[in-house]
Amino acid sequence: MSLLLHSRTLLPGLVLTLVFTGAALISLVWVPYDITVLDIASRMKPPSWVHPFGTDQFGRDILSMIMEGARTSIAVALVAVGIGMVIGVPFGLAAAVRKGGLMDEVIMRGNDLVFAFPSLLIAVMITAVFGASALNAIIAIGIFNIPVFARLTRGAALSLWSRDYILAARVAGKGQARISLEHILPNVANLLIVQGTIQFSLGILAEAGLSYVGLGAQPPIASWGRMLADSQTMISLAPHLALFPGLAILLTVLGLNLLGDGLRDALDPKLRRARV
Amino acid sequence: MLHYFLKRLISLGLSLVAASVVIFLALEVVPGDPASYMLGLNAQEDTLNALRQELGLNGTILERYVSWAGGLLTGDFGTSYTYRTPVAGMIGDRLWVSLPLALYALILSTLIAFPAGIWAAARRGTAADATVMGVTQLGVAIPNFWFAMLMVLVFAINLRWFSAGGFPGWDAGFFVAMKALTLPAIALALPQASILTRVMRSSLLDTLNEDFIRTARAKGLTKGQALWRHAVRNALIPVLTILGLQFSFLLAGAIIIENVFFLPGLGRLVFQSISARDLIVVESIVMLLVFAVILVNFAVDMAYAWVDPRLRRRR
Amino acid sequence: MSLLAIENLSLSIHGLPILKEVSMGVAPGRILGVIGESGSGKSITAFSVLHLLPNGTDCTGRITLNGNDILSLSERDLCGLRGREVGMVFQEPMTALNPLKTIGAQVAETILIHEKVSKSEAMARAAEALRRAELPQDRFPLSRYPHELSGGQRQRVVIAMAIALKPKLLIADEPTTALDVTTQAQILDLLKRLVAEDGMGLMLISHDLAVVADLADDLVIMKDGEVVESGPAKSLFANMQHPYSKALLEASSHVPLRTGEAVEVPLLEVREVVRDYTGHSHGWWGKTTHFRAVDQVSFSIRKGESLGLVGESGCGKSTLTRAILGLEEVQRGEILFDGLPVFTHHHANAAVRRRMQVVFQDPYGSFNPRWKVGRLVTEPFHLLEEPPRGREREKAIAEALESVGMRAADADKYIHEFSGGQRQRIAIARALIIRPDLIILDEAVSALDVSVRAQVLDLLADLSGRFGLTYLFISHDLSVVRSITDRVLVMKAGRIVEEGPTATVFDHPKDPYTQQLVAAAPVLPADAA
Amino acid sequence: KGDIIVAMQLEPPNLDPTSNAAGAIDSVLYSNVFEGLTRFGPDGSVNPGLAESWEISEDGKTYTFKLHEGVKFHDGTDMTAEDVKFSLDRARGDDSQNAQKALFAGIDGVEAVDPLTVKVTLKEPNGSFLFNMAWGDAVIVAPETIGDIASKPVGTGAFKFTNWVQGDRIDLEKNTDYWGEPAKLDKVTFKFISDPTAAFAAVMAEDVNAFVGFPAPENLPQFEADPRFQVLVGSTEGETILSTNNKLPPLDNIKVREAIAHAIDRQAIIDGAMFGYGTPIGTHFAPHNPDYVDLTSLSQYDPELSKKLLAEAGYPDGFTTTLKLPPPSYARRGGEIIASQLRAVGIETEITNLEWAQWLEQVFKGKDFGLTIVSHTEPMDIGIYARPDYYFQYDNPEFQKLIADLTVENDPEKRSALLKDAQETISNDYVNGYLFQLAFPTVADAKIKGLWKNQPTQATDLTAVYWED
Ligand SMILES: Nc1ncnc2c1ncn2[C@@H]1O[C@H](COP(=O)(O)OP(=O)(O)OP(=O)(O)O)[C@@H](O)[C@H]1O
Ligand SMILES: Nc1ncnc2c1ncn2[C@@H]1O[C@H](COP(=O)(O)OP(=O)(O)OP(=O)(O)O)[C@@H](O)[C@H]1O
Ligand SMILES: [Mg+2]
Ligand SMILES: [Mg+2]
Repeated sequence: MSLLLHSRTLLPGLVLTLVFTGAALISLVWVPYDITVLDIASRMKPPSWVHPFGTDQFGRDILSMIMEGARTSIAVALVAVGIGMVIGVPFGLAAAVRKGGLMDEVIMRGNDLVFAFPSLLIAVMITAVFGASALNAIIAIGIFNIPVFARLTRGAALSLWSRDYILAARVAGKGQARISLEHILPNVANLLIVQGTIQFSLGILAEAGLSYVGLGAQPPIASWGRMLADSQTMISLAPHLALFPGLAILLTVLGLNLLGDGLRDALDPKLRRARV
Repeated sequence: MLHYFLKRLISLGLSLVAASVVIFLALEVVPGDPASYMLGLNAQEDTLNALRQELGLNGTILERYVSWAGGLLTGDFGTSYTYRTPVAGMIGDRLWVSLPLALYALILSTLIAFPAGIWAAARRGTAADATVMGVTQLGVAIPNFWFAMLMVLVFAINLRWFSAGGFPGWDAGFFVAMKALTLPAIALALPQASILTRVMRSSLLDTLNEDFIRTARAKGLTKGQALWRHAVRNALIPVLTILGLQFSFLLAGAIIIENVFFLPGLGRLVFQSISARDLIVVESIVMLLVFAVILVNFAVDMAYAWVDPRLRRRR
Repeated sequence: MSLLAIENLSLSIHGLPILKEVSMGVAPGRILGVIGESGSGKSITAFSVLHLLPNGTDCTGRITLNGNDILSLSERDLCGLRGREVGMVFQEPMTALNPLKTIGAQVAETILIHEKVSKSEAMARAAEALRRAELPQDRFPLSRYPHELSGGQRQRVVIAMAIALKPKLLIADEPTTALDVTTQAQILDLLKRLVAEDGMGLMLISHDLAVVADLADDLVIMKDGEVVESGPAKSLFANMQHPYSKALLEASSHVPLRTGEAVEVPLLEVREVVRDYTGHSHGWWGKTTHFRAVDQVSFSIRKGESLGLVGESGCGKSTLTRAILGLEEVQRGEILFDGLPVFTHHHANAAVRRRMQVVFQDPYGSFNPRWKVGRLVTEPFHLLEEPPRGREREKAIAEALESVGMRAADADKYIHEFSGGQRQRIAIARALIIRPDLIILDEAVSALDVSVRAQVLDLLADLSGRFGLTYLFISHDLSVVRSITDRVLVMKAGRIVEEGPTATVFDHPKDPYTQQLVAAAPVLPADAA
Repeated sequence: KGDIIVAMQLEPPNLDPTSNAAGAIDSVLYSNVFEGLTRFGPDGSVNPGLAESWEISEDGKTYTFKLHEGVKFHDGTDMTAEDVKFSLDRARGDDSQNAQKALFAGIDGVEAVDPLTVKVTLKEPNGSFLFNMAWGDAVIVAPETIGDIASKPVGTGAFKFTNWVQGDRIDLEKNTDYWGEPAKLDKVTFKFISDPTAAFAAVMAEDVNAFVGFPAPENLPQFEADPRFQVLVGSTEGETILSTNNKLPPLDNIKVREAIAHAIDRQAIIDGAMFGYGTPIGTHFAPHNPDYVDLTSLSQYDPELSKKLLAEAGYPDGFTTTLKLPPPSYARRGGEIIASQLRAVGIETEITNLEWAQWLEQVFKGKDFGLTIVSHTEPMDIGIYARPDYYFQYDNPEFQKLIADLTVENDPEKRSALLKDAQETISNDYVNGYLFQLAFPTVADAKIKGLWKNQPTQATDLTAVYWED
């Protein structure tokens, strides 16, 4: 609890994040209206009591679409971050074992190579090969999370490897893999969580961008980015069509960023000491 | 220094070769036949074959890679399947939109971020700082294509200060062209400026905690003097890294923005080319962008050495 | 008339009281030593003089400098004062300089800030200040960057910066703690000379009694934000009144009582060991160069003996330690433990390894902050083929902790819940738990306050008696080595230059380097009571 | 005002109408820069072009074209019978890259009788030969300039090509030496704006004077309400159909196809996807054609009937199939609506959005699809139903005979009867779901006159366009 009070950004971040994950979870069991049923007659209705966010160009309830869209965004971003962590972290740990060694060199150059590719283009290429779908969006976003986590882990692990307690563990005869798991990993976990929330928010932006250009989740799965793309031409007719999904992206990303910042403040002992 | 330079140069070359192989192989597996795309629904098989022959699509993978990569080395990017003109020329034309756009956005974001970051850092913990931080949080979170849509709605359709998009070309005059690039540059620059502001601020705060700032203050420098004379340049190192990353991002990340503002840039060209399966154009552009990224990173490394004398000799 | 007078200075930060009724004064041409253990408020007192205090500070009392009341001056006037009237030298020479500016520019800046002179004139005066700080321009051009200088040379630059305008008062806050003894002695000499030449007042802050002892004219002893005792140095040393001062003095010259007898059986034999680092590839085509960190070192330790190893920073002590522990393979020579090689077929010999343990310098960095003490202490069990489990393990932990004066219940705490001294005890407990024959102590007490250091030394002496331990005691602090070892090795640039019984070597050093080292080591006045 | 900026959605990939299928090439160059022997009028009629007149031999196999006198290419050279012979021989040659090579397949030989007379012999009589010669793929080009045609087109039209800023615009200027009625405009700029939002913004901000083929029908009411603009909603040759894989079970069952036809509410699709713009069709034929038969009643919206038919076909609980959608918004939006309508009768569809290249590969060539939505914009293309290997794989020998008869029939009345027969056959077989005829909206400055309203072929004929004072 005191963690919450330590940071000005943690609480609002947590609230926003909970609202959207909550909406996503609720949408699993209930949404106000079935979004697979179209009602052309009552399309583009402005917000009202019946439809708090109004209806879209096919007469679907925008609130329900946003709730289901939250699920898509969160699922895509979360899995993509998972991919990045599961692959990137071991790479980073391995690279840090011997700075400048062959392993390190190969992993880091590989990272640089991935970084050198323009990410949206890779996503476009992946979807050109495999077709547009949520899964391919996940892969495309996930690939670019790998070097992020690999670098972060390596950087943090390198500084840990020079600590005396690592030397102590080596004196106790422990091998490099074991030390990486027992000593390094737990000590970079905080950093990973913080970076994880940030990559998560970037993932949501990326998913929206991909869906916006038509490369993300396909109908009838709802997606915020596609809602924006579909409503673009109607922005002057019915601005609420573009307003709500835009705000949903903005607020979710904002929430996650605030959460990440807050966590960083709360978990980083250096900063915490400075504040006391 | 020279040794460091050479070593970096060799690794740069290796990266490029690796990138070219990856790009070529990736596009090799992209399904879709450029010839049938060009000739449409009623095309006959013999016509298609004639076209494939002319496009050089009938060789083995290795032959095609060698001829493509060899061409790149001599500056010959091949001939576009659909446009039937040399790819180098097409890229050259588009570069004159994308590059100025990226630079414009980069300059804008730097011009916003440096003062804002320094200002916020100097007033750490005050309302001013909190405001700057809040705005940057929003700036990072806002999807730039949505922001672009809103800007078009307000500035082009309602206020009619700017045209909604398009690019008149540099022949139309420098200011006319710059005006056309302004809204897209702002849309691109906003999130970048926010990120940069945050990096600048936190880097500066780190530097302000350093001992040498205390030394400077003990000499009789005021807070402001210590900040400008000692902190800013030291804080620049992480900022440079981000700046380098951003440039490549801006160059490639303009794809969506170029579409929103229908600018004839590289991003839109590559998008069109992929859907037309004009693979040779796609390959060349991706290669060019990768080259640009690697080159920019190289330049950033060299800039470190310029900023930081500790790197001038060793490494 | 006093140059600086601090009267009843009380200070709190965010409501937390830091200084209580502190009074002291510095007269021109005299040196005031301020002593006290870590956290006693020495630095804060110094910062108050320049009014460079953290945000949220409240102070009452008076600080007058040359008759000006510092606490009531405006920030502008204070800026005019800093650097011109008062110069300051800080503890950390490595980070006190801006890495991106040349030393000339940084020294000249002091002048340019306060006087309207041309840049070239300022540079000329900067060169002069650097010359006085013993950095002549022909050997150290103004265009050097800080990273091109050694720690001691950087500290000279900081001093040059502080004295460039011949201030009336110089404050030196632990100016030598980060330096090795020989450099420390040179810096202290320099400060003394400058005071004599310029007639300025010097406030010299240190936690090391011996450092201040032969320099200071007056002395102030601080504890927990209060001045516990003050007066002229000579009389104070001769006649300490306050119990804390006495304890401090006692701890500084503490000699632990040692029992236990060495037997004539060699436990560890090091024969002609060479350790090369393949390193920085300089030059045009990047030929890899070799750096010889340990060069043809041979020695042996007998069972039950305590062997000291002294030498300046970077002379290869830690490298040698790592080789003995089997963490890094040596290029030439061999290391035998009880007749068995430490390395066989490029692999560390487990049977040998489990008979050696080590205690490191940094009590904060040598523990994984995420583990509980119980787990930390038992880490060396990994070396055993059948480590104890369950109850037996609990018992081993309790025994180890109790043997270093901790409680068994401490096993459930995290390491951040302990003080530095306690951590070092836990480190020793960790080393003891597998009952090794040899414990290597690499600067194991250097980071501790004198009083804590005395306790830990006592503990080590006691343990060696109880468990028949053999120590390899590495330190750059000669007084500590003298107090706890039987025999000593003096190392310089990877080579052993002198070896012999501790008392003989220190009292009658033969090698010129040893002589230099012994001469540089600060000592308490013989008549200190 | 003598200049105009006309926007359209797609940019031509190159400027050679004779070797690329892209309609955008014709949209810019047809009639403006290049002309053929015959040409389409705004109403779709076939009129004389470079050929002033022609004679058809008794057996219908020989056409003798009389060319206009004094026609010059833009490079100043004369257009002669040799050029016509060159153009037609090039299009039908072995190494031809003409996208509509079939148009020329029936030609047996071309002979330049004298500089102004060309004789074309056919292998068989062909009722649509003059129609074929009006296509953009059959324009007359000169052998001297053929090398650069893709980037520097040289034709005989009322406008000359001047400049192409790739990705942005193409400039034309008035051809002062034009052989016929000269153009009224001095300068024409075609701008390419693919994004519908950008299109809306560009028109609203008056960055362009006209947008032909405006891509966002939802915005048309706003333009209609704005006195600055005029909106022309014309017809096209584009039959938008729910193409069905007639060989893929269960779609090979005519009852299932009939069920699908009754499950679809055309009006909802026209409203939902096209915002009301579009004419319902019941067969593969343009409603504005005099031979059109209204067969929409065969596939009335009747979900109950649809369910019944499904049950009869053995799918009382429906089934699942794929729905592959190419990029245009009629397909993407229409697809979502159709998916929802099919779901209502129990048919689940897996939607996949494809790019054109993927669509060509998977659907058109690979025939790997259940359903797809596409607009067939080629004029008078009911003949595709006679090709059993065509992607929807309709194989009906009766229908194939009908088309064979039609090809050799020259008598207008008999042709008309055959066409009507053909329409009814495919409609009765429920080959595809017939949705609507694509509308062609043009938004223009209210003061512009002379624009084509309809789109009988892909063309933006500006030869008669002028600004009203
Ligand atoms: N910026 C600060 N904010 C809050 N408390 C501080 C700050 N700086 C120092 N203190 C506290 O003031 C007290 C005195 O600190 P000071 O730095 O003067 O000690 P010191 O005697 O110089 O110790 P050392 O020998 O370790 O340098 C300590 O308890 C410390 O925790
Ligand atoms: N991994 C390494 N690679 C290259 N050089 C090294 C490495 N480790 C140490 N050195 C160099 O070897 C020399 C001896 O280092 P070592 O750490 O043994 O010194 P030390 O006597 O323990 O010094 P200190 O008292 O500062 O701990 C130093 O010059 C150091 O720079
Ligand atoms: Mg201090
Ligand atoms: Mg060491």
